[in-house]
Amino acid sequence: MTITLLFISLCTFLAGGLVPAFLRGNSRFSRVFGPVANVAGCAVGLLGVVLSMLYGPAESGSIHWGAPSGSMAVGIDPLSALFALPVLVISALCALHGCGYMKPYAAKGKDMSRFWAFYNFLTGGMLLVTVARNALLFLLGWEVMALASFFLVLFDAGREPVRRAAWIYLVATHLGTACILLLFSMLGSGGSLDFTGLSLPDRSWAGAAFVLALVGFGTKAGFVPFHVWLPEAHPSAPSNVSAVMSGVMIKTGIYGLLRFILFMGPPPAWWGWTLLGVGLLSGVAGVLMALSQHELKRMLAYSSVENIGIIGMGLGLGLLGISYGIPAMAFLGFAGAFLHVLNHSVFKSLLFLAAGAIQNATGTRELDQLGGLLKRMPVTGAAFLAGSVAICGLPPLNGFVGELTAYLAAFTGIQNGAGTQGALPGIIAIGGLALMGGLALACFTKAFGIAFLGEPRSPGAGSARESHFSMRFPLVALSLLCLLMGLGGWLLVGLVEPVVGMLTTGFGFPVATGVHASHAESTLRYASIGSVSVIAAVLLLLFVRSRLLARRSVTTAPTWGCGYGSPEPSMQYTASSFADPLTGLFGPALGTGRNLASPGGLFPDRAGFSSDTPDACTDRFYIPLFTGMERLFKRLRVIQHGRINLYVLSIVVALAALLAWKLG
Amino acid sequence: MPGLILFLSGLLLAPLLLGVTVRTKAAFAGRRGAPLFQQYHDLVKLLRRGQVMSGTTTFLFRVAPSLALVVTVSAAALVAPSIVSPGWGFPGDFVFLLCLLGLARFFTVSSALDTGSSFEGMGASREVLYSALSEPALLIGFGVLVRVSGEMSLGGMYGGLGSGEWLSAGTALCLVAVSFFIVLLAENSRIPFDDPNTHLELTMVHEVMVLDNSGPDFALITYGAALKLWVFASLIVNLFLTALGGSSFQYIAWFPAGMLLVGVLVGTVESVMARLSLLKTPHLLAGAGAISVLAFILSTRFLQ
Amino acid sequence: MIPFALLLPLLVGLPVLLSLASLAGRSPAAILRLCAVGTVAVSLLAAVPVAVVLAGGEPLVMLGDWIRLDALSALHMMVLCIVYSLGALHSPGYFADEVRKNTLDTAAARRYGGLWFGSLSAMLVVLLSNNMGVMWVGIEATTLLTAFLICVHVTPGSLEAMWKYLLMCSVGVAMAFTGTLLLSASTGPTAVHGNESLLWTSLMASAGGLNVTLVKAGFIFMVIGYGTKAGLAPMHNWLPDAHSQAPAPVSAIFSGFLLNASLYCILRTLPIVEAATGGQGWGREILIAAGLLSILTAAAFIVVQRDLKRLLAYSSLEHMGIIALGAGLGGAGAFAAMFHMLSHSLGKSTAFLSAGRIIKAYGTNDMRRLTGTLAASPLWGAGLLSGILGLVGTAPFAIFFSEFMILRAAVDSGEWVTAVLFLLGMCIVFAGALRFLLPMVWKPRDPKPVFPKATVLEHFIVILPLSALLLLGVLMPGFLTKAFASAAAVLGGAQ
Amino acid sequence: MTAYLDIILVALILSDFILLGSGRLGNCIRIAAWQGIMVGLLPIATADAGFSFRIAALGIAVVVLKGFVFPRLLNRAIRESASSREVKPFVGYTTSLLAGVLALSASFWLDGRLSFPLHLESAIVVPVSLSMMFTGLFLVVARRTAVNQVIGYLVLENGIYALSLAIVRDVPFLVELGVLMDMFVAVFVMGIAIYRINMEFDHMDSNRLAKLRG
Repeated sequence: MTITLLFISLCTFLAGGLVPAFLRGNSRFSRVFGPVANVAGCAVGLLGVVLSMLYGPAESGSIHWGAPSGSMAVGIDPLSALFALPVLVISALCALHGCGYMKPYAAKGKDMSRFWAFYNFLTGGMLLVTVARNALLFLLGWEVMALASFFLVLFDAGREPVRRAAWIYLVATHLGTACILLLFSMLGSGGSLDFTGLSLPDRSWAGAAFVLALVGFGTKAGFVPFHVWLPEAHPSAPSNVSAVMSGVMIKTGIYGLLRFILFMGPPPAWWGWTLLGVGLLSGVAGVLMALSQHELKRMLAYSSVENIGIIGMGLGLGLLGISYGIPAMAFLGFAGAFLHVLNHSVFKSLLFLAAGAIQNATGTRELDQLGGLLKRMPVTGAAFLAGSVAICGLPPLNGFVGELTAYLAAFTGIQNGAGTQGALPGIIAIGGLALMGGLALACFTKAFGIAFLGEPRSPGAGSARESHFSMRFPLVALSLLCLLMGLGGWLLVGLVEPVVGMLTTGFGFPVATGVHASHAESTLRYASIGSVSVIAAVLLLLFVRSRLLARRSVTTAPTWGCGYGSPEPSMQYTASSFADPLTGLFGPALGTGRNLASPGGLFPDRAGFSSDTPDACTDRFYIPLFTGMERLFKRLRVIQHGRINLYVLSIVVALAALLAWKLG
Repeated sequence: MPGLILFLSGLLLAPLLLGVTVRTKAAFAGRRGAPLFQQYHDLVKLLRRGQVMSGTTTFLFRVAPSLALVVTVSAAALVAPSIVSPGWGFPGDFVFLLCLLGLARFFTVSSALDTGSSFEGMGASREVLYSALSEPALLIGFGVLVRVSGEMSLGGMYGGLGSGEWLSAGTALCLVAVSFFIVLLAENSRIPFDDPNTHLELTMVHEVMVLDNSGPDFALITYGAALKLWVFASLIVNLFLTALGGSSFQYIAWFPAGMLLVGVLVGTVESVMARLSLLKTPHLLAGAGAISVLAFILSTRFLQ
Repeated sequence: MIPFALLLPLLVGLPVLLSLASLAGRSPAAILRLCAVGTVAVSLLAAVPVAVVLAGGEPLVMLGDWIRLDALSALHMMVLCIVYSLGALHSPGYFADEVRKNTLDTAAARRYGGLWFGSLSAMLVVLLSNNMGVMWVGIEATTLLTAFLICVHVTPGSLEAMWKYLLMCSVGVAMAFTGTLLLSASTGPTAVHGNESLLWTSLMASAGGLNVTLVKAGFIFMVIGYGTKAGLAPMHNWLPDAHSQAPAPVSAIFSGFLLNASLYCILRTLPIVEAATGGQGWGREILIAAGLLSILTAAAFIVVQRDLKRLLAYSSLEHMGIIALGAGLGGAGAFAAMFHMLSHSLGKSTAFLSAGRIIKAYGTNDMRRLTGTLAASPLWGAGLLSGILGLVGTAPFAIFFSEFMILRAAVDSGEWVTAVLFLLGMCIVFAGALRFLLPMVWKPRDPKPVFPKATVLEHFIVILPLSALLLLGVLMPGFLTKAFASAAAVLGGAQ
Repeated sequence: MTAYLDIILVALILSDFILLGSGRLGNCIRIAAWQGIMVGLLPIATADAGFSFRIAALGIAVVVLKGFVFPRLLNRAIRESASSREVKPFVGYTTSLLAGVLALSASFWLDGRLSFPLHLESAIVVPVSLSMMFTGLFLVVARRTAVNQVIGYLVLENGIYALSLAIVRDVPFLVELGVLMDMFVAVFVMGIAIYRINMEFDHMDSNRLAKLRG
């Protein structure tokens, strides 16, 4: 039943992709059919996923498929279900958002059939990735997902930065795929590519296989230093696509990593350390880069890098828990990572959708052009506020749940670890998480404060209007989801518990998940009680305050300008100036370019400050690498010099060399 | 029950602690200083007034003071009883506590940005800078306590520490206390991080964020700030009280003395130090983090 | 049992007749139409024996072992027919404006038609002959017959390219003949009849008793010789010149099959060499090395390439390398090589044909100036885009899967360095080719160049091969799996 | 018959040297023609087992083709050329000769290594044919003029032909014919190509045909 539902869902996405593909550019039919097919496919798939969560895993077994070594084997187990769940929910909501969000594009005569075709392929590809039980089928889903998202990024292909972003994205994803191909070749050297037959023929390959998996899947997930495509691709794509890409697509990298390291046997400690380190690096670098960006979607993209880092740290703690034999740390680490996977998909897509709404309403995503939007777009503003609070890991919203669990894992390591074994990773994780938390707070108070509060900094922001219902609905739904998942955090533990059980068993270190889950649940329940009481108390206090003020004079005046008589919106703090102390502190690592126009003279007129932070990884590593390679290849062009005599000579030399090599 | 007493006394006496600090500073300066209960007068005065709101602001500006106060009260509720009731709290409650404080900070900062004032924006910017650096110091410090006590709730942590732990890991615990104290100074806008009595907006941190608040809202903020200092102080005092290893009553008896000491200490620091330049303050906070890490390393050495 | 084998001589004869008919054609348009219809007719005729062999697995033999069609050659013949049909169907449209402007006069069209069918016939001879000598004659004939196809339009560039092609390939193929002689000599004085010593079947049968040194030397000469014509590095220098100067249909057959035909000769010889040297992979090693060198050379040149047709030519070099590599790895790699050959020919001919139209409309080969093709011509732009995406190994196009299989074969045989270098090459090619592709397809351009309205047939000859390329990846039909497997078995030494 | 054989072989080597040292195109074509005739006579000179029609026919075909048809084709190709009839070598004549000597010694060395199963009773037939091949290749590589490269190609083919006589018992008639026909077409096509190049560029310097690169 479950499997049938999954197949129906996949076929719906296929149909939803193929039918618009054969329609004329901007037909009304495809504009309706595309999202309807997507939502329908998601609904059916969701039913399947829920069924599997209720009644246990299901496998289709190997169904013949023409491709060599391929089979149509699909199945759903807790791990698949956990990742398929956000894929379906978020895709459906973002499809709804797209109905309204894409209207300006459609009005400009953009090819909406193409958009919906690729959107459906993207969702279908992601679902296929999570449920495939054959490596070739997995690859098919993986590549369909990559290609569909590539075309979606390219949706506005007339613009040069978009094309550049799409190129970077496709190349990055292809490099990742190359590693995955090699990995699959190793895992499948037994002959079969069905998951049941995957294994490493030799234990000594495990290390290489792990590294390949980390690089291959980490590229998709966006671990530093493979993250460079995220800040390019996410801002370039339409916002609902960025929401899907950032909210759920990058998680397929995490899924792939876990799914395939399960085939590599018990994890040595260095795997956990590596993941922890990569996670820490991604987290800190990601949030710092996010902090120093002033373009909303670019900032959100970097923040995804940070969150993937948190997930990576959770997984690292989990793996170290297994390697060092600390069951509680293993459980809590994995659980924290998985909870964060679920939660991040909700709040990050929420934020991207809100960013899309902002762009539609104001025509810009530059924070320094925005301001005062909360009054003009109250629903979007409230949703963005919810998303920001959630992403900073603050109660009572859902970001807190995963981070708290990850903290618990780290503190458990400190508490129980024998000697320094568990303590060292624990304290590293704690320090990292704390730093990230503080920086994330800085980052999102900046985003929310500069964009939504104060006075508009540009005419576009001043004339913004609240967006269409189809865009508001997903925002409200996702905000509510943030709140519910935050307050009902302990219920989510039940959702990830079987996944952790499956993982730990798979790694040959079965953990009594029930016990640890109940501990985590109790903490989260207390936290929820605390959150609810805080909310109640705040409401009460606000009530008291309003009663108190009811009889007093409450007057409205301009903001106090410290004595300056005629303040203007342009005098407000900007994103650049807000972030400057922190970016200054981490300046050498970030390479922030500061552009300061100091006021001068007796009657200074114009002064300004702005900063711009390019990606250090791109600028200092990838660009030199690629230009270096290009220079080398340009030099190689000399062998195609055009002189036939020497061409013939090269034949002779090749002959002589071959004779010398093989006969000499 | 003793816990409740501690909590309620905290709510009542928090403004007094500020009074102690102010008197200490006055003593150093050779002045008589404001009365110990000046804060209470101020609060009552503010609560009686009406309000002036900036036209730029939104609901955030109205919600933030209440929220910040509620969060601080909950923090007090978590921290205050921990020294006397080892069963108080839940595993990871201190993380929850810090997250709650983060929530309050989010709203305070947002409400500062809500006014659109560049001065308040500046204050907000500094606030997040300090918090980002103080949080690791604080959490790693808690890590040491977890490590040494073997417990993961505030009540359990303080309950799990005794003279034995002080003997074996006293150095580490002292270092934690130092680190906490630095964080206390930063989080509560004391010198050398911030000068609460300055009159130049450009040099303020916390005060500049609430330039536009007035009346009851400002009362809530002022009271909240006092309570926050109380909470942080009690974290430190509780830590040292565990060395006594006595009964709850002993703790309750010694607690006021401890708080007084902290108040005087803060006042002393404020009197003997100048406000650090804004560029240098992050280094001090990073130093606090380093001290925490050092404490942790020591704790792992002591408790193999 | 229907004697399908009787069709085989007919297959060689029919194009010869068509060639003569073309030489007598009245008008350029008529000749080009004859090209299209005739090539399709030959293909349909060829389809019968091909289907019989690929379905039944038994080789067809004719004229006392002189003519033989086994799975390997049948598969190649299938590709040959597809590529030639695509090119021929494309010709009327491609040359339409030249016919109108009379830049392609009747004489030139006659030459074109005659050489087109002549080369088709020669390639069929290569595939059908069981005699390695005749095979060589066929290859040399294709060189000479196709040389003038390059300069249908006489320009300095096309003449230069033609001269390089002619001289390099002649010298190279002369080496191949030396190799054939050495192979023949390796049978030693025992051979009763000279003919035997050149028959592939008898060489295979007596492989164990051959003079190993001579077999080795012969194979080396053949790899260098035929490799020159197949465009393997470092003997590939003529390839980008010829491909870039020839008219698009000719480039398509050059890349789509001319190279394969020559590589086929090497693949033909491989099982003999392997059997003679004891199956230790002595010969396969050479193919692996040549393949890798070709892939990496192509990769380096693709990155810095600015000329669209040269880019496609280097991509052919890369793919010849991949096929050689796959065949060199043997086993699953040989299967993948066969799969790859079909996929590459489908993708490359479509890409060349689309590129040809685009280049014609824009009047330049420079990719920096060929922008916004998709908006200018949805059909040819999409053809170019999908063709190149397919060629650089984007899933779910078939080439992705065949490359994956080759990679698996490399890993399975423990060739780690090979696997990594291969992957590296693939990645460089991918990044390099896409760099120019995106602006070429999407960068807006004003004013849009004018394309003649594409006919229904043209839609078909773009969409059909691309769909096939796509479907081969996702749904390989059973008969093709079997065909690839039996062709790979021939490579592995089955008779 | 071995005596005749050896005389022809030595003559072939000499013709190689003359080609390497010759400076005028017309000369080269003439020498190549003589070499072709000698090569054509080789099978007749060695046919001691039985003088068959087949051998005669082949021999005559080769002599006619290489000795008369090819030179005519090449001469026609250069007749229109206004450019110099000089060979214009990259490598000077003396060095070329030296290279020829080196090629010859290398051939003897290779022959020693490779132990060909011989069908001809001559100790020098394989080295001579190999050295002819090398010389041919050398001419292609070291000469500028297109015609000279064709001559080099012809010498290479001559060498291969001699080698085939030496090591293969009997190449099937059909294959022989095919090879000859290919040779004919090749030279014919090259001739046309040279003619066209001459028309288009006003020179036949293939070294200057280097516009297509990269």
